[in-house]
Amino acid sequence: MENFDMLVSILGSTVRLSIPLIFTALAGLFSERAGIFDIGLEGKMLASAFAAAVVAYLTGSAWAGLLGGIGVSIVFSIIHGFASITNRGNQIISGVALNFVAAGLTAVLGQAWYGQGGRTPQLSGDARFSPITLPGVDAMREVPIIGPLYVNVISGNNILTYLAFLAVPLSWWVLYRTRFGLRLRAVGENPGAVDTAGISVEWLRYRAVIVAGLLCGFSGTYLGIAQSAAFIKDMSAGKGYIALAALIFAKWKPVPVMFACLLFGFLDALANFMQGKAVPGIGEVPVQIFQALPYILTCILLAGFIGAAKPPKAGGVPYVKER
Amino acid sequence: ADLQPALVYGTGGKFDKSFNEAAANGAEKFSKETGIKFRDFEPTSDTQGEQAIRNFASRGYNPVVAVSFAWTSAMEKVAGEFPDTKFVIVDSVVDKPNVRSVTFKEEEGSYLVGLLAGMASKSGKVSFVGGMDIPLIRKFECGYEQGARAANPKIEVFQNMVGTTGAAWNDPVRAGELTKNQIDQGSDVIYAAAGASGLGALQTAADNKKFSIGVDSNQNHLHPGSVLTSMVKRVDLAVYNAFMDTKNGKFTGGIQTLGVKEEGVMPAMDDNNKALITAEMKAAVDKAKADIIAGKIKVHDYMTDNACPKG
Amino acid sequence: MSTASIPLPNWITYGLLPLINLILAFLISGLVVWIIGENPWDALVLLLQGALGRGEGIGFTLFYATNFIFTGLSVAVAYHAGLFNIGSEGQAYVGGLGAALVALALDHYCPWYVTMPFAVLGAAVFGAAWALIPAWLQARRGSHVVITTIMFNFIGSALMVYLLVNVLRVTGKMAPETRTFLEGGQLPKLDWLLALFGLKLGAAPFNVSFIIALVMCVVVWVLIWRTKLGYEMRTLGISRSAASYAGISYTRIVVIAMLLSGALAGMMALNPVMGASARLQVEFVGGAGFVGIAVSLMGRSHPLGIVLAAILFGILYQGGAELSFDMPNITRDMIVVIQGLVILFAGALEFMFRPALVRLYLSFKKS
Amino acid sequence: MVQAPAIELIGIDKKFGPVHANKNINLTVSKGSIHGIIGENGAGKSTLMSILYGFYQADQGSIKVGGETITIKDSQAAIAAGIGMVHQHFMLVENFTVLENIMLGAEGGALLARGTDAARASLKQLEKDYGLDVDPDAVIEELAVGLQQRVEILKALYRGADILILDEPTGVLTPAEADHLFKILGVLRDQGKTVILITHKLREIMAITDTVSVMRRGEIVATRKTAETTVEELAELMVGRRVLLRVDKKPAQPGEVLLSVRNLTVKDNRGVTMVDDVSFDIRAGEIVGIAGVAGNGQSELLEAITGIRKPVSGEILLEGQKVSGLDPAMLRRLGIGHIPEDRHHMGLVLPFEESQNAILGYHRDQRYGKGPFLDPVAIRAAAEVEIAKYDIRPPNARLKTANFSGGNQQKIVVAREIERNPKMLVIGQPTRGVDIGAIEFIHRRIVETRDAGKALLLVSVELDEIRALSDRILVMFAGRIVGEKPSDATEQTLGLMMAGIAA
Ligand SMILES: Nc1ncnc2c1ncn2[C@@H]1O[C@H](COP(=O)(O)OP(=O)(O)OP(=O)(O)O)[C@@H](O)[C@H]1O
Ligand SMILES: Nc1ncnc2c1ncn2[C@@H]1O[C@H](COP(=O)(O)OP(=O)(O)OP(=O)(O)O)[C@@H](O)[C@H]1O
Ligand SMILES: [Mg+2]
Ligand SMILES: [Mg+2]
Repeated sequence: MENFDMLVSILGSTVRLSIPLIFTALAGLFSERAGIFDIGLEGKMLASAFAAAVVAYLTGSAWAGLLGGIGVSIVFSIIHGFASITNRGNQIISGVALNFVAAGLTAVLGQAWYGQGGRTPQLSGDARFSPITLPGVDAMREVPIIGPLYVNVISGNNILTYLAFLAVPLSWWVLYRTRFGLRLRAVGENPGAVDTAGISVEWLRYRAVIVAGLLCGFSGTYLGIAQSAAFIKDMSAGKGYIALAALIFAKWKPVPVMFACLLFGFLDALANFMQGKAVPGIGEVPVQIFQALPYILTCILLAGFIGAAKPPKAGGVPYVKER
Repeated sequence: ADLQPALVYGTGGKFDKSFNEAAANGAEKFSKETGIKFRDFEPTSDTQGEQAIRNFASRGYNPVVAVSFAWTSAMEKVAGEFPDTKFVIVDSVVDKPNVRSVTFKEEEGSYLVGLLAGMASKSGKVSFVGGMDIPLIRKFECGYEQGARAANPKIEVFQNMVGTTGAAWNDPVRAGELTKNQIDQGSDVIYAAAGASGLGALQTAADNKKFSIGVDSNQNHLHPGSVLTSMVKRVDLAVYNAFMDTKNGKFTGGIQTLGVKEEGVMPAMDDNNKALITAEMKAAVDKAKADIIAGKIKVHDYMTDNACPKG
Repeated sequence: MSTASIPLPNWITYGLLPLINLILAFLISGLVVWIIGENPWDALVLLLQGALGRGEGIGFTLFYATNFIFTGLSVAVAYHAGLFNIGSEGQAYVGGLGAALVALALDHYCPWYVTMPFAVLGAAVFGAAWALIPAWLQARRGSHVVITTIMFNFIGSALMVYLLVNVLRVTGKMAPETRTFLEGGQLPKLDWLLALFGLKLGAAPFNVSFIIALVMCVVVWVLIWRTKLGYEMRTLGISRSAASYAGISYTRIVVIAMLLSGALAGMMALNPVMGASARLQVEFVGGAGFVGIAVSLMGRSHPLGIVLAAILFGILYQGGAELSFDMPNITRDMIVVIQGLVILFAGALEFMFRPALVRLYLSFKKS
Repeated sequence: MVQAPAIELIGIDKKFGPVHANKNINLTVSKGSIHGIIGENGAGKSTLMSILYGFYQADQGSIKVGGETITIKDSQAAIAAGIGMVHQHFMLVENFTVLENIMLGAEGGALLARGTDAARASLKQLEKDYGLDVDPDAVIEELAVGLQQRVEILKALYRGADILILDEPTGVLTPAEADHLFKILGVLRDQGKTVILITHKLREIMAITDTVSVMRRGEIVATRKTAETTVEELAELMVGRRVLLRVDKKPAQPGEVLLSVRNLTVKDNRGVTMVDDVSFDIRAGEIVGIAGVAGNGQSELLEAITGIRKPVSGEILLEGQKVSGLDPAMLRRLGIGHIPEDRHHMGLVLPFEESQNAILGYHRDQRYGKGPFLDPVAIRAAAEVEIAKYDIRPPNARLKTANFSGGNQQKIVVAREIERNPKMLVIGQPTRGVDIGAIEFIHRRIVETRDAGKALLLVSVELDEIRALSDRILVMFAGRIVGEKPSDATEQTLGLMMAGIAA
């Protein structure tokens, strides 16, 4: 039973660590399916974590914080759109630039406003999204197998966690069952087809990146005021890139995206868990190996040993009608 | 000449509720008492320290106090360039005549909070979350383990480190996740020596209704009822003394090591944790203190041999 | 009317347009400074004084610029072959290991000028090695080099920390760093160079690496514009199909370009490791690899432009440090903001003003 | 009352940067007619029609539809005005189904579910009315080009187009498929729809249109009733002077077999077999032409012979030596020159200066610099010789290649490949998008090369070009060589073979 408890603990950790990845990867999904590569997910996440923490601190309301996080993230999206859609700039360069702006600006403003080394003040109470206990937890506690899973993995998460898992089928539905989704998928494959169908390529792509901003707003908020109780300088710590890797791994499809993110979350949880413990047959593995593991694994995944990933055809290429 | 003291913080930021804030408090206290203003600087990256220290020295500030081991090599260099300026480094040793090196016997303070942890634990399992995996942090951990074992020889002690780069001081998410893991494994007292990351550990402990132990500054007020105590390291005292000694012309170079005896390290007791510390616990701590001072208890210093004796 | 294919004279394309973009980046940075309640003009003056006011400031400026020349060249060489190497940061970090190992091995026995060529080689080889796998993945497996180099930055950082903490650290010392190199492992300062201009270098660690950097600029220029390999790289960088038509092997060029890029990034380590701190420290690269992106974009991937852009960023770094000292509200992260804005305006938005300039230029020519 | 014309274009003017694509164009198309527009490559036909369809914006001029002036600011407006267009390059989403492509932009509501049934139903109806049947659930990339075009036409009709523009619809069709298309267009006209048909094939104009306008260098130079004009007159109008539709050449003097292709099979990037067990020989001193509709494996064949694409099986022998599997650089050294089908994507690096392009592929040659270095002076000197010999204008080796006109760009490529004196020259579409003067020049060079005893393989989608230049003609269909004919074979014979009907 000992082992089972450990598993439950790791799964609980997996869920918590996967949430920002899921939101972010879904954000990337909308953007990239529309043909706009978004390496700036990292920056958007960071900026929105900062905004969420600041707004939540000022208003004392986590929901206001969420709005703030989403708002700032969308502003970043629109800048990315302005560079890569309106001005047909290089999407990767634009994303890299915005990552720097986000990293620098959050630290500068955070330090200037709060003088805590770029941190924002500690939040508590309603300024944070706190864990929710689902009904029936007490009754379930004694049920074998399912009980601990329900109590420790499914229950006891904050509302954003549930929203993340809701966002997955919702994204699928939007993408495959709505007019917007049809057009969005089309514009990432052949913007000319969309244009000659009388639909504005630019506006469509703008809407896609705005949706990406919206979803990144959720992930940033999760980082800033749900998972932790304050914004900390550079707190996204490469999660945006991992989300991007998950997106590629999932071949730009919503449901596989969720599983890819859960996998990376699981790796991270496992790394935390295995720290300082001996691996049978190998002995104690340096923490650095576990820390580098998601990145190493991403490279192996990217190497296509698990089937080549085909990005949207028009991805990364600005739509230029007139030379 | 007018005294112009200067203070360079570690990278966690001035108001880190911990190490740097303690330094700032010491300087403020000096300022309030003497009316002498001081300048301070918060480097936000490792590369900045050297320039800040040199800048202060070259502009005639004296003494220049740098807290954090991160400025060791910077201090070595700059102190050589400005032999007439007095320097103080906290948490590290720089062997120069015009440098005072202040180190703490963190293992002793950690022993005492470990003792409290061992006594407070109901599960017989306690844990430690360290920031960056460096000998200094291992030193904390080692003392803690020894103390916990003194309270309960059968106790299990887990430990995790947030990371191995400077970013480890600033990653409360991972610290919180590690804490949660430890709680899931049964730990009910978590000692966090992890700079700003520690806030995540304390938060998680509070969210899960477990005890935590803060570090450097008195962090008992962060989550009253959950923070069992804090291993206070009197960085404030080090800074205050440095300023004061210079003012009074009593500045001396060399190494100062502050332990329990010098009241450099101690568990914080205040109103916030009054309810958590039983009389029995208080007595045990007092006794251990006396024994350490008397040399009856030897707390192992990890850094002497890079090893922590088990059991 | 579309204006994209209307040619503009070089002084506009390579002079005026980047200048406008730069000015815009600074204006917005000024706005940020103003938002946090400081006077942007005062900030600018402090920044320039700090960077160029004294010999020591200039020394620091050039010291930082040396880093950026290397990383800028690194990004540029890959860019000419159509590759966006975001991994200069990690390559420089691992390159530091190569330089340090050479210095640690030779400093007891050789004077610096004997150690130096080996250190250059060591840094280059280690940096190149760190670019090899991303290069191979791009060339043979089609995994995008942008993503893999980002991953390798993280992996490199884990590797270096492991080595510094567990292998190279001096026992009993707190900081994860190697022992201090003896004189034979240190690159001498260029105080005489500044003295020629009547300036005193002071404590600034401006050293011989600067000269190596300038030599590399010439080497890169020759490579790109005067060799067959460079021709092949440029061809591939512009048109993969034309390259395959011309019998230029994609794999070969991608791997070579990335190795060269990694080697240049690796050499950057000479400056801080052997020129300044005389030891290998954690995170000594400090973002210089990323600055290289901005430098290369600003400098239009041309060595001359890179030197100018590197000096600009050197001014920002040094001036920024002084600025944050005098205006503690403006932390050094401000530089990261400026850097991001420069990349945004000089890179992603490089042609935002082009249509307007074309119209202006045409109407000017008419009248 | 006189019926208002379907379309009236008044003073349309359009520049793409320095390129004046449409110059003050006036054009009237009457209702219920098929109106042809002919003109050479680059004359501005597509541009004009794209303006009418709202894809591009005119710099000047106005448009009347059904007698009313309207502004067409985007394709939405054009669609609303009843205009539909089938583009030269299909505007289809390749991984979508037929149905999804047809619905795109006309989904009938924010949710797809409702619109889908309606679309399915009206697709059935259109199928019945015009004989345009295609499986609505097929994925586009799995359909043959002819069917893809059908989807494009359905797309326009589904949106209720009364005026249908077809931009070079027959370029990708076999003659038989083209005839079928023309039948459909006839039905459309009979139902009162207006059709504008762009082509540069005179035969098609004569066969189907009611009126025809000729474009040259961005201008409409004439509009005629089809019944009142002749092929010769149109050709002359198109190029601005009398044209000689044939090339003067002596009979070939074939020598030894130089290149043998044996059972060659080649797949494209998607893994589809494009060249299927092909064998043939080419002798020194002859031009072998390969006729075929675009996309029947010619490109892959050329790429395999020149080493750009590795064949799956079979071999290629140069003077009896196996050369298949070697890379293009090696093959060049062995004497295989290559004028590629697409100069912009393969033959040239447009941002390079002219002299740099004049060495592309031969840049490792010691004469352009010793060892690993390049010698710009030597390179420029060599380029200037070619510029003079091929009359490349402007005669400036330092000019950016992008700034040369199409014809001169092609000359740069031709000069480079012929002047290296290869044993074997592989030529793809040598005169695509090139004006008539340059065509004649290039054709002459090709014949001269043959007469110098070289072996030449020529691929072109222009049947006239193949017939004029080749000494023997191989016809390719669906990846196979379906037969060989002498150069005097009629267009009809070849056309049937190209459709895979006769051998
Ligand atoms: N999007 C564009 N941007 C810039 N120039 C263009 C663009 N489209 C066409 N042109 C230029 O405009 C001119 C006319 O081109 P257009 O495509 O209209 O010719 P066309 O008559 O349709 O030729 P073809 O028979 O080859 O299809 C050419 O010089 C071409 O290079
Ligand atoms: N992509 C381009 N970029 C810049 N300039 C161009 C481009 N395309 C064409 N031009 C310029 O526009 C002019 C006209 O181009 P176009 O291809 O229509 O030539 P053309 O009149 O058909 O000449 P030719 O008879 O040689 O084919 C060229 O001389 C060239 O200077
Ligand atoms: Mg056309
Ligand atoms: Mg032309």
